[in-house]
Amino acid sequence: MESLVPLPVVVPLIAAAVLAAGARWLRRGVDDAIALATAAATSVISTMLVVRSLDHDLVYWFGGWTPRHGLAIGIAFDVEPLAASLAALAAVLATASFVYGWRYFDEVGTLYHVLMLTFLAAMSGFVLSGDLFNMFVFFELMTVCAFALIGYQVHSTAPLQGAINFAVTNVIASFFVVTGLALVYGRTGALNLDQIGRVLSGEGTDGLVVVAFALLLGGFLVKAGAVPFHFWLSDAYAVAPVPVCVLLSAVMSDLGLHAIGRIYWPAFSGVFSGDVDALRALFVGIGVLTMLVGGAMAFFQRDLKRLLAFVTISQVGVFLCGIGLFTARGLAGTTLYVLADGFVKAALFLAVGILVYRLGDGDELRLRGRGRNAPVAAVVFFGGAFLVAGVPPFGSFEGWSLLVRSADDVGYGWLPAVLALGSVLTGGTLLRAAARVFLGWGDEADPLLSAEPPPSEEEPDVSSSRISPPLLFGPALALLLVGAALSFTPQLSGEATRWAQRFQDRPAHAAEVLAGRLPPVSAAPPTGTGFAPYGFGIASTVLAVGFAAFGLYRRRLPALVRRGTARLLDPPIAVLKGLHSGIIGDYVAWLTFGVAALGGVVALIAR
Amino acid sequence: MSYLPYALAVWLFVVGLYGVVTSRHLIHLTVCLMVMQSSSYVLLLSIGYVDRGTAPIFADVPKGTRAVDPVVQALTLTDVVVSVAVAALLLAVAMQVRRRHGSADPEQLSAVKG
Amino acid sequence: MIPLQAMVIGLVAAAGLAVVLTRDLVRLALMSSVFGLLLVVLFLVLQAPDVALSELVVGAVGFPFVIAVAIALDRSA
Amino acid sequence: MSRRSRLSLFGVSAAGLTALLLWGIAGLPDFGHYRGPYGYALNAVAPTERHVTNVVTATTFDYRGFDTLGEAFILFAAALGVALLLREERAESHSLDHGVRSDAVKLVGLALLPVLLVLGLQVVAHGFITPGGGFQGGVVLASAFALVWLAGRYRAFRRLTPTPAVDFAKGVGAGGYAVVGVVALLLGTSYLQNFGPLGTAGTLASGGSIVLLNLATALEVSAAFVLIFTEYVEELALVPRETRL
Repeated sequence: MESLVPLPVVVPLIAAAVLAAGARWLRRGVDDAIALATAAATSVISTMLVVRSLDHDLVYWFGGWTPRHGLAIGIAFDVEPLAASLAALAAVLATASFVYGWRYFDEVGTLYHVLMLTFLAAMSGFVLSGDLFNMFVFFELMTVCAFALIGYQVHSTAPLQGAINFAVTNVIASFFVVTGLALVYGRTGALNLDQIGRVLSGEGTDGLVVVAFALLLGGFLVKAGAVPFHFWLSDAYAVAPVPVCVLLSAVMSDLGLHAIGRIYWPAFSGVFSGDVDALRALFVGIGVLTMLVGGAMAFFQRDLKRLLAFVTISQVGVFLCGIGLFTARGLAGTTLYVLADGFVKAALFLAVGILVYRLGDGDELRLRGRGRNAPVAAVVFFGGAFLVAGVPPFGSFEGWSLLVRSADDVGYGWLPAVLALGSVLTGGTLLRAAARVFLGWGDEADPLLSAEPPPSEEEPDVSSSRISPPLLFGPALALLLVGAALSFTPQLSGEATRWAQRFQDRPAHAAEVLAGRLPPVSAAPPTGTGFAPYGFGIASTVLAVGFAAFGLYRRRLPALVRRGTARLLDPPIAVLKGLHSGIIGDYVAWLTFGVAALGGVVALIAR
Repeated sequence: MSYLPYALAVWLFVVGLYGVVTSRHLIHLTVCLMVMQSSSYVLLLSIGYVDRGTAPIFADVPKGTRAVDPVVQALTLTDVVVSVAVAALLLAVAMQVRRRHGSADPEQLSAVKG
Repeated sequence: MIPLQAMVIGLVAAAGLAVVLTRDLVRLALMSSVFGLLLVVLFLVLQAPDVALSELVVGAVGFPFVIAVAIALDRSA
Repeated sequence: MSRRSRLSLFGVSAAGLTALLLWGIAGLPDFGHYRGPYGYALNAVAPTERHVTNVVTATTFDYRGFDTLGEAFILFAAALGVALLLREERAESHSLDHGVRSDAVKLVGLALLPVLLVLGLQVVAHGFITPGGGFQGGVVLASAFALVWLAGRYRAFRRLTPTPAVDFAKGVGAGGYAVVGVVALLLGTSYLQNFGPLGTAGTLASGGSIVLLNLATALEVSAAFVLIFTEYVEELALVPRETRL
């Protein structure tokens, strides 16, 4: 039934409204149950959408306003498996957050549940929408919900600062998006992505197209957290409550990247068809830079949540490279990577949450050795760290294989080696933290790490006796297992590549959306990975272990080596840290710089 | 002359951005964001404007009257609501920061960095 | 374009700059409602009465109210 | 970054951005020469198809009604967010009874109250015929309540707008919008598809589902604004009286 399509948005919204309206009359715990049931139902619906869209897209016109003579006059949802699986990821992680956060937020009553459900609806809508302005509306709804959720701990300054930095940068990002869409509308008189693509593909690239694309790209890259738009991300994720971090880090960042694919293929791929090689260089360039900055900054963190935030940034860089290969395998591989990685990152955040809850702290150095009493958190943290390091054939391995093959296809054979370096940095840093916290290895102090954060104030509102262990540990373990096992789904990479091909075939896609002409069902392309992905995976895992050891025992290296490298590396490290100043004016200046630079480069490309 | 309204949108965008970057007070910063946001209203509405067109309201007008684009107006209405929502939230945070921290100067906030 | 439109555009541009350059909070509240009212006029000459009405109720009623409260709190803290 | 280096980074970038934006707008059609087709298509079909004379309203609540669902929930979430961010163990707030001291102002304020209420309802009700609608009317209604406080009647304001009732109205408004869409689903049509009788264009009974959606929006908007006003006003309770504006 097509009438499933609006439900991933509508069901959580109605539940949110009911909870808000009935807040006074609901018994405690009922709100938890309603929110949990809603998120679970949404997961089921979104998963059903994946299954139903396997062979052709589900195109749904709200209000029944189907296109007239090929002209879209209403808003459409365009459900294809890649998008629907991201919606399902969001819903499943929201479910896990609600389980974990059961009775966690008693102080604010239902407010937390209502905002989380609205946030979930916004993410589903953003990912499924096939209309540029409708995407903007859900973009804003995400921003508003996330803003309030990040600033949740109003009693201290850090969350307020994180919320401000998040809100201001993301609101400016939305101005970029709306200005870009206004330019597009002025040219094409259309808001439906496929309609835009039809008009634009018949024209050359001129100033308007270049600037509009740069603005849209810049706006979505802010949401994704690519360098130099990433500054807000570490500030916000470091201060948000753990269940919120799960949704932010494991889904929202990736949605920004998904949106770039969503606007590029239906709307812009025609007009830029001659410039793909140059655009590929641009995307891969930003991606590698983001990966390196994120990985390096993660290494300098001692606050585990902030560390994970930089891990998120580093991985966004990897994903940006994957999408930026502009191939079906690249897009499919990225999506599979995002899905597996989303579960793993969510599990890692929940593990940090367990530490904070059990030991009252989320600081790597202060926690040294104290994690011995938290075996579940240890299992999740070590497991997650190895998965991030890329141990084959688990977790993101299927996606990784597709990326390796895709890079080869377009003559970027060197790229997988560079991306594996990202896994070494992030996985190694996580292993370092895990070994220090849970095994007590390494030194007690490390001057290289950023200044000591104030004692964590994230205390659940209830006394510890009220949260039962299964609720605390269950979600983290389950997410880790799902994430690790995802790569064993049979035929996944071939199928995903087929979906990506379908999505990237602009004329056929436009005919499907605007005229209802179903494309023929194509066969899945051959997969077969060869040994290379295994080689990269094993190498990155081994090197990550080595990098962790370096992080732990760096100070036992010979003094001469240490002094030499310090003289070489200390200035750039100081500059890099100094750039993450926490001051919103700096961030906005970088935002301006980023969009101007993006526009300049795209202008050169499309000249 | 015929690009003047579009140029106004660019002007408001850049001026507002300047205000945000240099702002020393969160309330001022919020107002500057609203100036930036008004840039998008101006851009959208001027894109949909038609010379000698009437508003897209067809009460008591002869059939076939030329009217401006209703879509951009609907989009702008949504945009206005967004701006109110954002402003209300940002001002709420500004008040909290002032109370907790004693200053609403964003440059004085240094709880997260590095 | 008609001269009226050009004139209103000029006024909005000037008011926008003035708002950004105003650092004193009370004057800021005043300037921002002037800016809002000028936008209302601009929207009217752009044949967008619905948007003008929205901007009027938001820019002239809602927004100044919250700004005034925020400023009152700021001064007292 | 130092303030100076920030300004130089911004200066250079803003110059680039300005140049880009100017290059972008140069590609737009001349001002006053909107080419369509989207808007022209709606102008052509909406009055006959939807029996609504205000095409902006038809667009907002029908052709692009799904955007407005998102919009209603943006306001919904913002009001909740303000409540979340400003939550506080507040002091007894009786000192708030004197927002304004001048009797004349109070009198004018109270005299304006019914005017604003009627005006708000009027704006809400005629949205699909003339400019206005749920959003604009909703704000006017909310400001009518705020006027009660401005006129120095804090307690009356709070009695008129008890928080549970406002919360309820807010949920019902936003949820109602979503539920009207579901009714269409249950009738076997698309989400948010019209199911009411279209009526005669130019009268209050025209528009079908638009009437319901408009009412839901009005309820949502006025409740959200009253909630935001209330939260802000309660904040003032923490302020010593002599420093108030």
